[in-house]
Amino acid sequence: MTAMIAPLAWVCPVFGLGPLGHPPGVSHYLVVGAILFVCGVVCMATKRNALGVLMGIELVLNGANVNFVAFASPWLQADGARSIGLDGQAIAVFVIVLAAAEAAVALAITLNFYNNHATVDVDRADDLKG
Amino acid sequence: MASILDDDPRIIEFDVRTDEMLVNMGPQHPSTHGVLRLVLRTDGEIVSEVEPHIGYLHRCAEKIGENLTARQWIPYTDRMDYLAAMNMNLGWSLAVEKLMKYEVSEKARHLRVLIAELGRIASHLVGMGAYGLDLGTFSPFLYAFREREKILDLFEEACGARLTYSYITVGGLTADLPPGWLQRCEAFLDQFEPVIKEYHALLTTNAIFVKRTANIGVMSREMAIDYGCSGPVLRGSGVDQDLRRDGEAIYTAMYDGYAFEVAVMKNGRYPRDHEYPPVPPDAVIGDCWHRFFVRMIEVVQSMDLVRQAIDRYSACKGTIGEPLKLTEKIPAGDAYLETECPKGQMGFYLVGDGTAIPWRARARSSSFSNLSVTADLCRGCLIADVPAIVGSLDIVMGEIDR
Amino acid sequence: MIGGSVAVASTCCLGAVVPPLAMLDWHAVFFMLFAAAACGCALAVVLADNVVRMAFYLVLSLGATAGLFFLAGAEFVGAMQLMIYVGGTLVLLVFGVMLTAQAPFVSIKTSAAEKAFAGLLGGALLTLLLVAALSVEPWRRPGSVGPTEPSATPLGMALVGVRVDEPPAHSPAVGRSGYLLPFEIISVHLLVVLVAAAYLARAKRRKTPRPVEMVASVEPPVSVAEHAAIGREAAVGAPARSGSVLVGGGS
Amino acid sequence: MVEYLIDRVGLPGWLAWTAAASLAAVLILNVIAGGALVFIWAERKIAARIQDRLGPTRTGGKFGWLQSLADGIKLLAKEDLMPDGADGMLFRLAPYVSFCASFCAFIALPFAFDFVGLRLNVAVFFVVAVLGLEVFGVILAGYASASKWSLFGSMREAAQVVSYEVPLGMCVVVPVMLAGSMDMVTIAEKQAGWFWNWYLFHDPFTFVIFWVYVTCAVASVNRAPFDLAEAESELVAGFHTEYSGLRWSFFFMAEYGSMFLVSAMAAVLFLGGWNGPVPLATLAGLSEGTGDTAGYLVRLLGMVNLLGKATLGVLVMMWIRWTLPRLRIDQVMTTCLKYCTPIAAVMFAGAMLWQLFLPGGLVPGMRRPAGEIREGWLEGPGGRGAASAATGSGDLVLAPAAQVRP
Repeated sequence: MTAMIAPLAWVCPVFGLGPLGHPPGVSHYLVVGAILFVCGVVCMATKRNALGVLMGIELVLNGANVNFVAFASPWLQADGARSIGLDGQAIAVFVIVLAAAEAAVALAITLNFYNNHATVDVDRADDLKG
Repeated sequence: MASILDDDPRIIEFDVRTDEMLVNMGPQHPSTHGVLRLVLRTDGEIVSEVEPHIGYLHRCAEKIGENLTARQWIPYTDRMDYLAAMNMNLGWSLAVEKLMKYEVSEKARHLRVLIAELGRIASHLVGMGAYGLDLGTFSPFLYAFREREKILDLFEEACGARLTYSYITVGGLTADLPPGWLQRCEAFLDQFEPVIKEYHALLTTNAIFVKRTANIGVMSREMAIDYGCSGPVLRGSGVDQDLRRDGEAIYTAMYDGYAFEVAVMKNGRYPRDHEYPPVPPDAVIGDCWHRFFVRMIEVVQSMDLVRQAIDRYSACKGTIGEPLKLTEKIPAGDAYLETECPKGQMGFYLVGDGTAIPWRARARSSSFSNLSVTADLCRGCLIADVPAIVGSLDIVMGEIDR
Repeated sequence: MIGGSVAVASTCCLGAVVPPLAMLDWHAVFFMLFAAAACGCALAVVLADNVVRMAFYLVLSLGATAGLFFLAGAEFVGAMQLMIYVGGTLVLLVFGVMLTAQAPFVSIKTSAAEKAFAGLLGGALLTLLLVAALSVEPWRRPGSVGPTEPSATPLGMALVGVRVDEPPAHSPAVGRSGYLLPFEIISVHLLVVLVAAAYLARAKRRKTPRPVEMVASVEPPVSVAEHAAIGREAAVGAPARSGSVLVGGGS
Repeated sequence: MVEYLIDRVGLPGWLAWTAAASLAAVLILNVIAGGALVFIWAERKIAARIQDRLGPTRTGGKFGWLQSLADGIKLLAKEDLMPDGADGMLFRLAPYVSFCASFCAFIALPFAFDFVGLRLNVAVFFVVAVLGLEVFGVILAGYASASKWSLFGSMREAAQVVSYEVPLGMCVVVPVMLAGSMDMVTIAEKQAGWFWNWYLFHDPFTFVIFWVYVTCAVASVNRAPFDLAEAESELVAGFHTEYSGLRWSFFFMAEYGSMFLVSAMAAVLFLGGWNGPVPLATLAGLSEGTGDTAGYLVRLLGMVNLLGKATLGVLVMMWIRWTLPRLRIDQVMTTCLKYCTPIAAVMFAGAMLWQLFLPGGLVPGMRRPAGEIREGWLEGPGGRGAASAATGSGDLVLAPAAQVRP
């Protein structure tokens, strides 16, 4: 249950300086990552514009990246805990590069779709429906 | 329109579907030389269709000409090609004189040549400088205006005005030159001659300038003739025509005894009367570069003509004579005369009915015909080429719309 | 970053009067700043309808995330995020937006029911993730290790196959540790994408006329003449071929 | 400086930090804002002189030196117009996006030894990356203006800047490779001594690539002959056609900021940074590394050096602008893809081979031998890393100068 109350103390400035008084830890980054991830998922689910869906994917990847970097950072860990070190940063780099490639391919698909259907509304991409 | 475009090999299609855009270039646009309006149909940067729209500067000059005496209309001709008003004055005066079969004195004739050629230099300086502006370089424009100012100073001394002179008039000129004018004019020519090298360095032979103008807006000889182009635009396409040599007798008589070569590429070479920079290998006859180059050559030739005119004028004894009265009656009949103005062949037509006021006064504008090629030249070019092509035609809206 | 420096400047003045500000942890302040920007803009991406605005919010969100990376000591990743993600990928995305930015598609509305359902789902997912993120004690409490000067060198060495951040005992032979293979794979992958992008953007000669009905479905074609007539009192016809025109069409 | 404030002045630590940080922030801000004012005035005077004019002569007494300020006041007082069809929010924000991007890059730019807002380990990469963000403001401005000319301008800028980032990146990598570090302070340090230590004269390849860099830099900051995004003879004013007043001046300041930035970067990467052509300080027996007054003065001299070089670069850009016509968009892309990129790639390979086989240069003894130890991680526990570990966390964002080096 403490896990549920902890965010309250974390965001609420009523408790003295609140979060501003001490340096952030991995959890803080994980929260940001989670919010970005969820925003991305919701974005993918609700947007009907193909490019909106693409932006959702970027957000999801970015949320994951925040987590990788947070786990990789030696500063954010509690004493004694071992960070994943370089692995996290390297994976983040790979994710960024792959996201660039993914965006290019997805854009190509979108533009082709637009050429063939004269729309970018993904709900109308139902040619293969049985 | 669609059928033309389909066959045009210059029109290419991209896999990405893009939509055409209609863009208004002008009438308030920095590079359309006044209030010209071009409607561009573009596909990205590629222009598929250009349509010029004119009429924004229409002032009913021709109708007014039917309510004024022939000499009273002179100031209205000033406002046609306001960059070369002297040549406009000359055109109308000669047309009226042709109808009246009037001949001006020898001294006035040489003074007219002197003034008209100075006016040609002044006009080409604007054309040259503004063309640099169209291509995105500002400094040559101001250099050109620096020199033009000196010509305007000379004109101001001669007639009191700097833009709309009404100096050349029916029956001669309104006044003779003030004392010392010829020396100042020669001083200007001596100063101006070496400066032309700078223009060649900044524009004519500049690598970027050549890249922007060579092989752009190529107009074939036939096309230039078909459209009725004239002046440097026609000669830039390799047509050997200059009314100062090929015109009607009353006009060519003015240039009797003057030595000049027509600035046109004949047998692959331009006249060799002066040092000119070589033609770049990229340039094709009839492209923007050649149109520009013809103007540059004409500036040098006009300087020669001015020098010759100064000699002849000072050799003449007597006075330039008096111009005709403002209310001089015009005989019945009609006359049409084209003269070689800086922008091209400017024609004036008048019908007299025995009174002092012409029954009809009309003008045939060279810029109008020159402008009409834009639609053909600009098809399939890039947006940046549109100012390059329109600028190389060197049009003046005052003359087109009148 | 600009926000950062301005914030420093303004809190400097405040700090003189309000003693508790002395206790501020700047790291935390900037973290909060960037975290708020990242999350707020991500939320705005979800809520915005206009696709260009979505792209703009996404830029801000990713830029703020790059700031977070800098704060975490991953400077190289942060700079890379700015360069590739924000500077490259998103420009590409904006290009896509503009290429397809027909008025009807700029904002495609989603039905309220879908939104509510997605929000519910997202809320559940968020709760799950937050519980997971905050339930591990060592994650919540940063250690006493101060920031060391970050360096991109170990990462660079790792990408070419040498691990310098680990004791030699853990790393196998040079070239077989690190990320040499993924690095090469991703290089080839990028090359393929580059070729594909060039293929996509290639120009070809027009062979078949464009299907008219598709163009029509997007935007009714407006002729030049029609367009020209708008806003003009007297439309002057374009000059036709005028071999020897005496009287101009403009008069 | 923080130590100075704590030890001599007796300020509490947090206040010392804040004061030092805000001082750095104010300095950087003023370099950009003041620099933009001076450069705008200089551009007007230079353009005027090139064109046989006088330029501003009256405002502020002699030479019209207050002209930019007067212009600024005029811009402040101007009516703020926005087209009807514009996307209000994006239209308002776009200039600030441009300006912020230009501003941000200055954080990592060293003005002299230790005079750097934030000594980043990846400074070169960071500056290039942030500079590329400026294009976003332009794209947004073009889109949000609801004007076709603006859209044309912004699309041109996007295509151009994104393309030129490729050769620019390659040019920038060469000094990075020679110095073995992306830290701009380190890169400049490695060029200390006489001017032949500058990377411009390191080998023929770097000499060539410097000129490629100049071309790409001019293109990436949209100056003539590559100023297609605002080509006034074609696109009216390009992406800022619809802007007026203060918002427009933000674009202007961003442009001048970027110009100064790429020039300063050229100075740091190729022209020895703050090291003058003649090592005056070293000859006089002074060292910039010491914390005393003499060392401080040497650094100030270095700053003058760097600012001078960067200003020279900006002036050259102005000279180019008022001389050359503008290229066409396809020619701009051709220059990038067919000339700059291959040349940069070949020169990069050449510089690499040179560094491999002739690290000492052609004349033995002239150049300091290239250091074997490139980075702190090999220096051992007594190295740089240990010393800076003791500092607080605040130096992450704006580390005052003295803090970074032991």
